[in-house]
Amino acid sequence: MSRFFQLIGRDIRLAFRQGSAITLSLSFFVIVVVLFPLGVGPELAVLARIGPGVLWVAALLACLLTLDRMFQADFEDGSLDLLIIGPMPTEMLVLAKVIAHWLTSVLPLIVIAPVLGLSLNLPGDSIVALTGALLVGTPTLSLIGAVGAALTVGMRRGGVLLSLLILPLYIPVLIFGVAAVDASIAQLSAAPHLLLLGGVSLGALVVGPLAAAAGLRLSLS
Amino acid sequence: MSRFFQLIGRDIRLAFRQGSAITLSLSFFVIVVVLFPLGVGPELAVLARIGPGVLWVAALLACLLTLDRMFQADFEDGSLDLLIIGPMPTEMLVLAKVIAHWLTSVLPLIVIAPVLGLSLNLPGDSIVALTGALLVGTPTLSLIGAVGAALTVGMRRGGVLLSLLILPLYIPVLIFGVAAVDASIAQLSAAPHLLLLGGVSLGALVVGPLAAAAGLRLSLS
Amino acid sequence: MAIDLHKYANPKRFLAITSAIYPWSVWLTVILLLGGLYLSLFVAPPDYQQGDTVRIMFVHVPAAWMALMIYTLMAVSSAVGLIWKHPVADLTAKAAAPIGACFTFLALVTGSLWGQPMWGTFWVWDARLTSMLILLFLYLGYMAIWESFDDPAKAAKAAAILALVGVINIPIIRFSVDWWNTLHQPASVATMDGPKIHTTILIPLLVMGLAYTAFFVMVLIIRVKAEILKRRLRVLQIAELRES
Amino acid sequence: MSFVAQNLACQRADQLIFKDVSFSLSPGEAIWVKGRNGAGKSSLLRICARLLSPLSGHVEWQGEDIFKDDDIYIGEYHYLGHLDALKHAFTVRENIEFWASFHGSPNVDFALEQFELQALADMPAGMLSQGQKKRTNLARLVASPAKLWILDEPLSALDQQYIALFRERLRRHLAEGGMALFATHQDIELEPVNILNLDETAL
Amino acid sequence: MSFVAQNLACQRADQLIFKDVSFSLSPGEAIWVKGRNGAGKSSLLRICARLLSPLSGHVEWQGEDIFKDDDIYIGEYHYLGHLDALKHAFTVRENIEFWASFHGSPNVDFALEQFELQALADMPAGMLSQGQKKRTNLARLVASPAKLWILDEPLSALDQQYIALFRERLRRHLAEGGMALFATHQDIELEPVNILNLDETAL
Ligand code: HEM
Ligand SMILES: Nc1ncnc2c1ncn2[C@@H]1O[C@H](COP(=O)(O)OP(=O)(O)OP(=O)(O)O)[C@@H](O)[C@H]1O
Ligand SMILES: Nc1ncnc2c1ncn2[C@@H]1O[C@H](COP(=O)(O)OP(=O)(O)OP(=O)(O)O)[C@@H](O)[C@H]1O
Ligand SMILES: [Mg+2]
Ligand SMILES: [Mg+2]
Repeated sequence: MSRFFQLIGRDIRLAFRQGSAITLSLSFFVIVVVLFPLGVGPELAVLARIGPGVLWVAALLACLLTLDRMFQADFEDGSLDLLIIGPMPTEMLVLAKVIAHWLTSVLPLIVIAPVLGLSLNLPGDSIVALTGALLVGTPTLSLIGAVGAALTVGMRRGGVLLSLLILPLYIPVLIFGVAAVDASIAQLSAAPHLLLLGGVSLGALVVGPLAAAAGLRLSLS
Repeated sequence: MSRFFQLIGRDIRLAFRQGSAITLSLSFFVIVVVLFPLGVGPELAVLARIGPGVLWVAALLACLLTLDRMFQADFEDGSLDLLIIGPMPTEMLVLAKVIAHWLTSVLPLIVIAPVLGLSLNLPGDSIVALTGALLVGTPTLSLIGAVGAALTVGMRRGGVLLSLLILPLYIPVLIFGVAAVDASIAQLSAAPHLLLLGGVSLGALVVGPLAAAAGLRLSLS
Repeated sequence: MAIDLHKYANPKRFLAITSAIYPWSVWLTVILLLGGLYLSLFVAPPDYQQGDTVRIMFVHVPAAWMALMIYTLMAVSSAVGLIWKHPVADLTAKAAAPIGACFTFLALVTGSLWGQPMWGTFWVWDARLTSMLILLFLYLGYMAIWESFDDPAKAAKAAAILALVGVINIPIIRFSVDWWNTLHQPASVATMDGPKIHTTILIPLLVMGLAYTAFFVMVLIIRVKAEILKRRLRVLQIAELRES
Repeated sequence: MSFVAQNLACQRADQLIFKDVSFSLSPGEAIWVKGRNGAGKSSLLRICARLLSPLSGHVEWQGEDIFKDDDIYIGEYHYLGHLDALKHAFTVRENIEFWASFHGSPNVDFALEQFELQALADMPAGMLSQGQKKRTNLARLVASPAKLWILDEPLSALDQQYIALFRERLRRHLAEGGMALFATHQDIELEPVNILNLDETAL
Repeated sequence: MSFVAQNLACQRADQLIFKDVSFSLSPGEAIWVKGRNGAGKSSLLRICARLLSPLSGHVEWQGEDIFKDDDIYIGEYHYLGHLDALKHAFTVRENIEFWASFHGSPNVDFALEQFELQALADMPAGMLSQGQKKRTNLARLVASPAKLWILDEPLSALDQQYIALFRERLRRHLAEGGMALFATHQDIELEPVNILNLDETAL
């Protein structure tokens, strides 16, 4: 177990050292959210209407961009070989990597999302729902993403292939996530949506590490 | 001169070999455009309203994702060292890389953009304006992108830093590009916007390779 | 040749069986397709509202069925390939994918051509349409992953994992999309339950469905054979290389 | 305690690389895998490290197949390939530290001392020369104990002085009852050593 | 035609690596750069290949400073570092072909033949073993002619047979009036050769 936390710790320290990943994925998220008003025009009504969608899509994309490197960096320098043959089951390895990814690349987005939500003119209640939905839904993104990252590790341009493989699988999260926010904008309860998101996350927690571990072993052999 | 075309040819062949980059960057573009209606909801009026913005933002992001690897792959395997000390001026080298990037990663997007425009319910005229704007405006994206790619080459996680450096510079293209389409939706002439985009592209054609070459020499030494 | 031969013994039996089926599938395709086209173009009555455009349905609906069926088939044979390591299963899944993608594409194209007269637009973000589009992406991703590995054995496993994760997700995607759509937009555009299906429509539809299936079997056999031969060729080429 | 490989065959991308390779290792023994370029040395070592599965044949550790029942084999060996597994952003010490504690029973200071890395301990690994990287990587071997060392080209990039130093470390490992399986084109001057020549296995 | 380095000093990350290194090369001459790990061999070679600028001193080719007036130096030398510059998706032939025609006056078949790569010519480079990759990379040297070869560890990963073959190619290059500047820890048995020992330059 201590190995598990050691690995998470190493990945987090590495993320901080290597050009502070946290600022970076965060800034990407912010910039994407900023581009939209520029592309769509500044009308508040329109922005509030599309706000939840834009935020979720931006989170998806920021997540996707950082996923690429989940195993790739370790693969390129040979660390992945050593991790795989080490005393930790590959499934646990994947889980540790997923947790580190979520903590360094996704959690910061969730922290800043309320501010961006306000800037897009979302009502206060719905911002609570947004944050909740992101908290419950984004683990799926990291978990499912790990499967794609494991399958494409070792490929040049794996990054773009990854997007193709993974985005279709992200769609349910996007839909439920937006629905939760929309429900709370319409003064309805967001709870059923959050439950669904949580359910999907639990499912992904089972399938993700298994499939990703299989994919990793494959890409390495 | 023949070296120039050889280098372009090599990059294009490489793009085809390595998991057919063309299909991939294309699919990414398509997927991003698809995510929006899913995030925002299927109402035709809303979609048509935000359509031009979504298309342009998607093109920007697809371009950005593929930029990452413009010099990075060559850097990692040592090819960039050989290219830099070779008989071709670094500026020409950058230009060849930019052209190859545009042909493999951007042109396919422009070909498919009209279809996506239709799916977002844009009127016929504005689709012509959209295609024109993309044709005139996207070279800037590759050219300016090259500067960022050159500056971040050799950094781990350069990809995300790249986005951060480059996206602000993309904003003028985004604004004029969307304005061109919006003008034609409003039955106005898109020509002035297209001229502006063309002007920006010409400027980028001069500044981009110079700055990127300087950046490359900097990152390598 | 020292390469393990038993792996290629299975394909031999497979080739024998399929060679027997193949001529049947060709004839069935031709007959059913001609019959189905005749029934749908001349026998089936034009719709009282849509006129003759309703005939697009006979191309469209079976294509959509095939698109869904082929992905399921791919997932099943991927599972077989993954669990029992049966080499032909992987090749079958690989060979089926482009055909499935074509049917998906056909359903999309005919659907949107039909959408123009029906809804006045080529595309709406209807639940069924959207999930069809996502299915197309799943097909493309599956095909891309086959392309991306140098080693066919690895590619087979990777693609199988993807197909299986994809198939778990299809119901979730379908469900979420349905739900998303009804939330935002009460069914105003596409009520695809359509008019009650008369036998005059149902029969041509079924005949066309069978014709598509026979066509699929025919193309699948050709493609799997080609795949097996390609693999053999590869083995031979490399053996030759080693000898020189 | 023994390591036994029987009738191994290896296939890569539809090409048979070697077949009928058998050997065994007892405590204190070392095997030097030799062979021309492309003979399959690296592939053999990767098989023994469970990073590649053989086409046929099997490998046993203490009588248990390492691919089927791998529990007792895990943690008993170190693998050193031609990639250095160093994080450029971490210092030499941090790199060794992580791998040692991931593997178990870390003793980082001892390892730094054994490979004369004390002066470099706080340098980021990205700033090391090739040979310095190699030494950092070799230090992993002693930073946490393992019975079997599987080493692919351990001498490349090392200068004469460090080759001698590494030879000493390897001798001590063997004297303490360890085993080693290594491939190198350079002469390691290790005595006694069993030679496994892949060029001699008929194809 | 001559290559002259005068009083070179090199600094990396605030650390002075070497200073007062001078040497010169005339046609037919070779210099073997020696030194312990971290002595600065690779850095020196990168300076000579215009990939790193020296802290002080200068390098002249035919009397012209290579960093100021680089026109006449460009295209006159090959650099071979420890990265292999091979595209894994291209075959061996395609890789050599591109670099040869990028450099000028390509003769790919000759190069393949010289390094006995004909049988591997149509293999993707990603499937090669370490030594096969090295040979492919060495083939670049003869695939298009250049006066000066700058080689960082050209022997690593090569087996004895190919080390001998490479030595022959290097001899021929020198006999034809070429020059070479190389660093290696292995014994190359080249005669005559001038040795530049970086350990002896005072810091
Ligand atoms: C691009 C546009 C379209 C797509 C992607 C599409 C997709 C599909 C799919 C996937 C099915 C099979 C459903 C199943 O068996 O569960 C289907 C069936 C059907 N479609 Fe479409 N469709 C499109 C446009 C249209 C249009 C414009 C119409 C006409 C109004 C239409 C009418 C039908 C009918 C009548 C069925 C059979 C009904 C049934 O089996 O439930 N479709 N379509
Ligand atoms: N990228 C870098 N940044 C900072 N310092 C570096 C860098 N690369 C090397 N150094 C330092 O410069 C010194 C010389 O390195 P160099 O690679 O030239 O040595 P070398 O003689 O080639 O050694 P080896 O025999 O190990 O290859 C080393 O002490 C190293 O720490
Ligand atoms: N990833 C791979 N995919 C397919 N074939 C490979 C791969 N790696 C190596 N091979 C092939 O396997 C054979 C053995 O390679 P291996 O790396 O084991 O040789 P080696 O004995 O270590 O050679 P060297 O002395 O050059 O390091 C080679 O002929 C090579 O072409
Ligand atoms: Mg090897
Ligand atoms: Mg060196």
